[in-house]
Amino acid sequence: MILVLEAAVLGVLTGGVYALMASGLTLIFGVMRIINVGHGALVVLGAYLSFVLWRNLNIDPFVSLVVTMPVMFVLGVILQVVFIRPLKADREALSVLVTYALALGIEGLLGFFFTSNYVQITAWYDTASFPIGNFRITYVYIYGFLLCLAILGAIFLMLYRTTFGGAIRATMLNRTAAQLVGIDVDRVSAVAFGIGMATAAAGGVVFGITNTFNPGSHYDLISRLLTIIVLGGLGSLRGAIIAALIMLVIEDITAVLISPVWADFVFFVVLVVVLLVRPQGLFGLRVRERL
Amino acid sequence: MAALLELEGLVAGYGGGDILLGIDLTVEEGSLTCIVGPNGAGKSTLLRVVSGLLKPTRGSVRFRRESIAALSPRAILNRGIVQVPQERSLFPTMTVWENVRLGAYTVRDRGLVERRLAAVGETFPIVKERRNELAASLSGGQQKIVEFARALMLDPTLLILDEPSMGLDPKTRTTVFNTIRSMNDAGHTLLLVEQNARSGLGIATHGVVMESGRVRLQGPGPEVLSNPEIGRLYLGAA
Amino acid sequence: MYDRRVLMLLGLVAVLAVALLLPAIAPDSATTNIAVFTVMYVGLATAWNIMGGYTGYISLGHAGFFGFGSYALGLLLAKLGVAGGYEPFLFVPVAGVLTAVLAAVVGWFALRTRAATFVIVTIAFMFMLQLLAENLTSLTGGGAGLAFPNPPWRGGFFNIPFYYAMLALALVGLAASWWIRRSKFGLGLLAIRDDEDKALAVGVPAGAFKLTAFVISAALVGMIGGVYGYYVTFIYPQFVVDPLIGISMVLMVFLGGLGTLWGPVLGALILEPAQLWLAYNYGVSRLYLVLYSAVFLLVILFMPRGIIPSASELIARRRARAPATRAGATP
Amino acid sequence: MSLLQVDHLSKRFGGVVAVDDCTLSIPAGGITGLIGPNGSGKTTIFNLITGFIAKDEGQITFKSQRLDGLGPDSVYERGIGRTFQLARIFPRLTALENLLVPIRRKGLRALFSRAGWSHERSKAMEMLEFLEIAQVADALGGSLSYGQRKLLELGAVMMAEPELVLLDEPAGGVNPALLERIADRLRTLNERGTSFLIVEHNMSFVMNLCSEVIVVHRGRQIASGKPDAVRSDPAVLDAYLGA
Amino acid sequence: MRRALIAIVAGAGLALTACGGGTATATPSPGTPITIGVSVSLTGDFSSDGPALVKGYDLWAEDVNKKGGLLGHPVTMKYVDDLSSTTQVVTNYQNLISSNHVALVFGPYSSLLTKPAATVVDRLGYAFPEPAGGAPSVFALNLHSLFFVQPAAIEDNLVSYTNWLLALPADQRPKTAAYATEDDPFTQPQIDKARKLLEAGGIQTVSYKVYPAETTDFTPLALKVASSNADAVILGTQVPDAIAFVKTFIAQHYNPKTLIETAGPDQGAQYSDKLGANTEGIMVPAGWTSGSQAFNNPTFVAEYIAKYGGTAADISADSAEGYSVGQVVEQAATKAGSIDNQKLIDTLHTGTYQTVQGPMGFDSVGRPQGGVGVFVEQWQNGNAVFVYPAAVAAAQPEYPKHDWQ
Repeated sequence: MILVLEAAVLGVLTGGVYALMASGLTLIFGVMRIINVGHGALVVLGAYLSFVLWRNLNIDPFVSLVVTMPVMFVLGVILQVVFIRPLKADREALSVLVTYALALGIEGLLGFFFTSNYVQITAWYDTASFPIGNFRITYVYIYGFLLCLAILGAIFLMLYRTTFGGAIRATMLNRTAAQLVGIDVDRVSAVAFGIGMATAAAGGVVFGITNTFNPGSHYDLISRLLTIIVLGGLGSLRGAIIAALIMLVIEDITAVLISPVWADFVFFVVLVVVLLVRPQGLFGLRVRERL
Repeated sequence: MAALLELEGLVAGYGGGDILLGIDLTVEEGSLTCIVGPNGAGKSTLLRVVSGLLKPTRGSVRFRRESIAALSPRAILNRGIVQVPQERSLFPTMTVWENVRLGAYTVRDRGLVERRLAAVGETFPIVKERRNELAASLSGGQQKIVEFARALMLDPTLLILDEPSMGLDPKTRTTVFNTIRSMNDAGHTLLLVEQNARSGLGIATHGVVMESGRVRLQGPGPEVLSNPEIGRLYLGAA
Repeated sequence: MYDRRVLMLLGLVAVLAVALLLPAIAPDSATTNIAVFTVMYVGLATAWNIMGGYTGYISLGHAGFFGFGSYALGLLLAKLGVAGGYEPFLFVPVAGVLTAVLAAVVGWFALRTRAATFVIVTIAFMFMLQLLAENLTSLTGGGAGLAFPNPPWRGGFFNIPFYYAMLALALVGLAASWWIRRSKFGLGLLAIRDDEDKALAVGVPAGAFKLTAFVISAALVGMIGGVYGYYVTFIYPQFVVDPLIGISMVLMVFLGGLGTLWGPVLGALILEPAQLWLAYNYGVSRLYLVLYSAVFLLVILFMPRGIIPSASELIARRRARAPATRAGATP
Repeated sequence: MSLLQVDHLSKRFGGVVAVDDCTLSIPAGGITGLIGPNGSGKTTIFNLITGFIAKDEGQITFKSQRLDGLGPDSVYERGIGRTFQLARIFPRLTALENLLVPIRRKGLRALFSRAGWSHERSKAMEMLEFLEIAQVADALGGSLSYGQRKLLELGAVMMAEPELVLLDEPAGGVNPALLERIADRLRTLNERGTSFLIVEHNMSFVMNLCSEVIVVHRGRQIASGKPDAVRSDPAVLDAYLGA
Repeated sequence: MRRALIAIVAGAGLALTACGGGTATATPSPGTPITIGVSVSLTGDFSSDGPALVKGYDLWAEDVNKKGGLLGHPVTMKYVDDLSSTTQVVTNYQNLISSNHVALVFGPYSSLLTKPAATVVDRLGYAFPEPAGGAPSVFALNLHSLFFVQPAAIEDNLVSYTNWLLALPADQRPKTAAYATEDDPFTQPQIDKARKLLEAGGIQTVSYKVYPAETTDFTPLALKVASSNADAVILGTQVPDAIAFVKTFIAQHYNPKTLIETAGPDQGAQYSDKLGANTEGIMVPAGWTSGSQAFNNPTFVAEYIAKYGGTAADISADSAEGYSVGQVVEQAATKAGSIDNQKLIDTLHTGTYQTVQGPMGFDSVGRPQGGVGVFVEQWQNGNAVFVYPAAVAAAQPEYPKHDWQ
């Protein structure tokens, strides 16, 4: 029983990181109606950027976000303008391929510069822990969770308290009407992609401290992130966050209760069951099925 | 009164045939011009041309003497021609206040935005009263009025309303048309496209009846409405 | 018009002859090996196109069916104690039938969704299959892999039966694709791709048609997966239910031309040898992935509809321009 | 005996009542007009009849059989075809192929029915010639003009020989010359045995073509009868010009 | 008519191929340079081991060339990446042999890839000395051309460790043991055998978990092990999970009396980089250690450091295993007086060969024979050293293990 509780706590803490990564992905979908299959690769890229700063300049990985998030934001804007914006016809299908190609390209470049050895970012807080009962929580999970809360909070503030945030939400809700009030939806899309990348960078740091990773780590990440955003309802930020927490808690509890081998499987089963009942996901708006 | 918008010999259509077959029309500054006509008469096509979404095949579109036929929708918006579309265009899960504020999205001057917000709040009490409610929770007529308020945030030179009465019950319709009227009284130039001829022409300073891509009747609103010809235009020649 | 048909037919016969005689022309096992994989992808891309290209429902999870077919055949052979040789090929259609049954269940569920959700649901199914292959250790051998009977053939001859098996499946796929494209069923699929609601309005039973296309497509992929497993002799969950296999067939179809008969063939003929060659020659420098992705981005950005539609459009435009100018010259 | 009988049909979208206890009767063998001001629920009635949206209440009977709960494809199979307000054709199929799509068979028979290259094809060519668009038989639907699309959509829906066809604004966005042709072809098709129910705003088109006109307003029938009678009904004019 | 034509054409094709088929390995004339082909995992799941293997192969090639080449043939190594994928590994060996016409081939990394690769190499008539495919299922292939160049089949890797544990005085001996292993043909057989032996020796199993090789978040698993509070922890790991488990144990302040991991701690700097001083006391089964005095090992270590830098502790066992493959082939070639693959195969099945991992011979399916076996290595003071059995031990085993720092 205690073990289940521990697993649940751990699930919430790691779920926070996935919530952050998934929020960027679902934001991109909401604004542009594209699935960014390259999101996992961008998380890994973010992890590598922090890894370099940590290894070569000895910068604390959390501090390095001051550099990596802006860099990734700019990169995101560039990627959007160069690769996503030109897609006109059939953008839903083509964007999957384009972002997949980007993922492969990033994987290749990372492999070229860093080889494909597994690396991990280390910091004093990745093994230091404090006790809760007879269970100990590592500081990195707490810090990571707090970081995710802070960034998610900032995103929500931006979305709900600033004019530009309003423009992003407006674009998500009704693209045509947004254009009507003079919102430059192309610009909004580019910025949204940038924000998605910045959150990927932040998620990448926590991922990089709590997991060993190599350039190929993105496949596993993206399959989870996609499951999370579909479960939450495509384009719903709230849904993505809640789904991430639910998924990771269920996964970790399954791991201790039944067996770790079935944990991932349960992850997908939950998705299938939810979709059977609610094809639009937990918080998705029902898309009109016909006409 | 000076001519604000002038259409001359306008011919336009999609792909195959032309829908507009030579339109001559002038919208005077300060007027409330109302275009009515049966569906398929070409009213929506006309609006698409004015807002820059459709390029005319022939003829000219001038706004304050400048030809705007070749301009992009954004450029036309920047010149002060703002449109409230036929379908609901509020952002449903944003508050009324957020919706209205977004109307001035392109305005950089914060003070100006605040002043306009205040003014719009005065003109449309509902915007203030229900400022923190989600747009989706408003009734159809209330949503229409919020859309007007949002459009006014840009202080448009010409405000185009596309079928504002669509889907509204008679009582709400009256409120909406009263609001339109008062906007005109407050000095806004309005171009109204309406299916409901009686409501539209009833308040219009200038009425226009279109049919099959042509202007069939025009004159002061109430006069056009009382023209016996209008029934025939709607229900077809005997 | 007649000339063109004859030319096309001759071209077809020539291509077929080269395909059939390839092992004689280039018998070394390096070449035949590449040929096995290339023809394998011709079949996979063609099969995927029957669903993805014709109906417009993009499945990124077909690798699941590939892997399932592979395991189905491997387990059949193991349970029945079939020895290596030509006999295992006889069980390939059984693997196909089993895959079809699975696809019917998966399809029934997945086809309740459209567009983006469908894409992700297919991915989820693929990973579920992969995890099942990993976790049902007593059946599949889990991560230790599943062994196929070792065929008795030696040397360069070894690849040849597999080449012809793959070729036969690719031809079956092409025949199915050709038949579907010309049948009322196929027209219904294309109609669904263009406008599903309109298709319903003219009586196309979209649900049944989509499911049928999905099942046909999956069954072909499953059979090819079976032969693949026999060819590499050892299969592991992560290598037969490999997202890369799933995405490769999609990329090939897009490169050649979505929804066309020959597009997938062309895409596979270009991409698979290129991929094997790039990986073989530039794999060590790891830049091959970058090259691969660059090729892709270029194709999608500059030829979003694929080679065959883009080329035929170009030809059609030329042809249209030629008589027009002639007509203009004589008033 | 009516071909299509709609009884007490209702449909609400959120709080808005689109169709309100509507009862209609469409006679066999005629061309019936369904008119009414914008937003009066005509298209919703079409969508309810053809199974695109589910009704809240009421029943729909076609040839004495209930159509309840049938999907659009099954409704078509029973013999009711429809067109859309903005002509919908399959843009990436050729005009000829567009005509070969419609199908009135179910199950395996639908799967294995060949697009009978000889018979059905020649039938499709005949249809194209009948509509005078045979010259674009091999052109992609997407490259056709709007008028050609309108004709093509009509031709396609006729291919499987439905008993009743619901036309949503056949004259919308069509130039006068073409309008004549459409009216003429509809008459011919009607003479050959197909009944039509037409939603249309072009009144002269409706009045000239229809044997009977039904007027709906706010989701229910307010008048019906011969075109002249309907035209002179003050309630109808009020509905149109607004109260 | 056309069908008949096609049949004839196809038949002719097959017949032609049958005549022309078969890749005879041509023996190069003396003194000409030869190429040895290897498929290694430079990308994908095994990409952390691939490069270490390459270092060992390269070092050997350099050595043999300094001595004038392999039987006088200057040696060039050709590496191709297999992306850690079975499709590519099958392609690679066929290409190496029939397209690049390499004279010899060496094995790739992991049992997983060795299996499909071995069948290809075998049917093309080449010898297949390989450093990293020692799972029982590899030998179940019954290939006469395969030679596993490690001191023992990997199934027995932990036997030395269990012997040591069971030899401890009864009052010190662990009472309970927790096991967790990747579902992989390399790791799981080792763990299962160890479990069987320890249970027979009276050590109670309190936790046994098999997890998918694809797992990336090992924390729940590690928590499970930690919560069992077992005295002995025996893990079937590769590098990433080997590190992750230890980190969680540190975080949980869980200090088992003994901890052994099947792979990871033997990977030198790749492992110690991540754990620093906390490597202290961790054990790993190893056939090789940098401090071993086996045949030529001191030279190997010295040359390695000269070429790649670092310290002896940084050298991965993979490199030593790669080097050993070269040594075995070199001796077999000398013995056979030829580098003809068939002759090498015949020769390798007889006699004993000296390697940096000690002496070894091969049975008819390539299982190593007569080797010194696999020992227990333990990190002590920043170096991995042999601690058991006493005959090879450079230090006393540290037991119970130090608490985490």
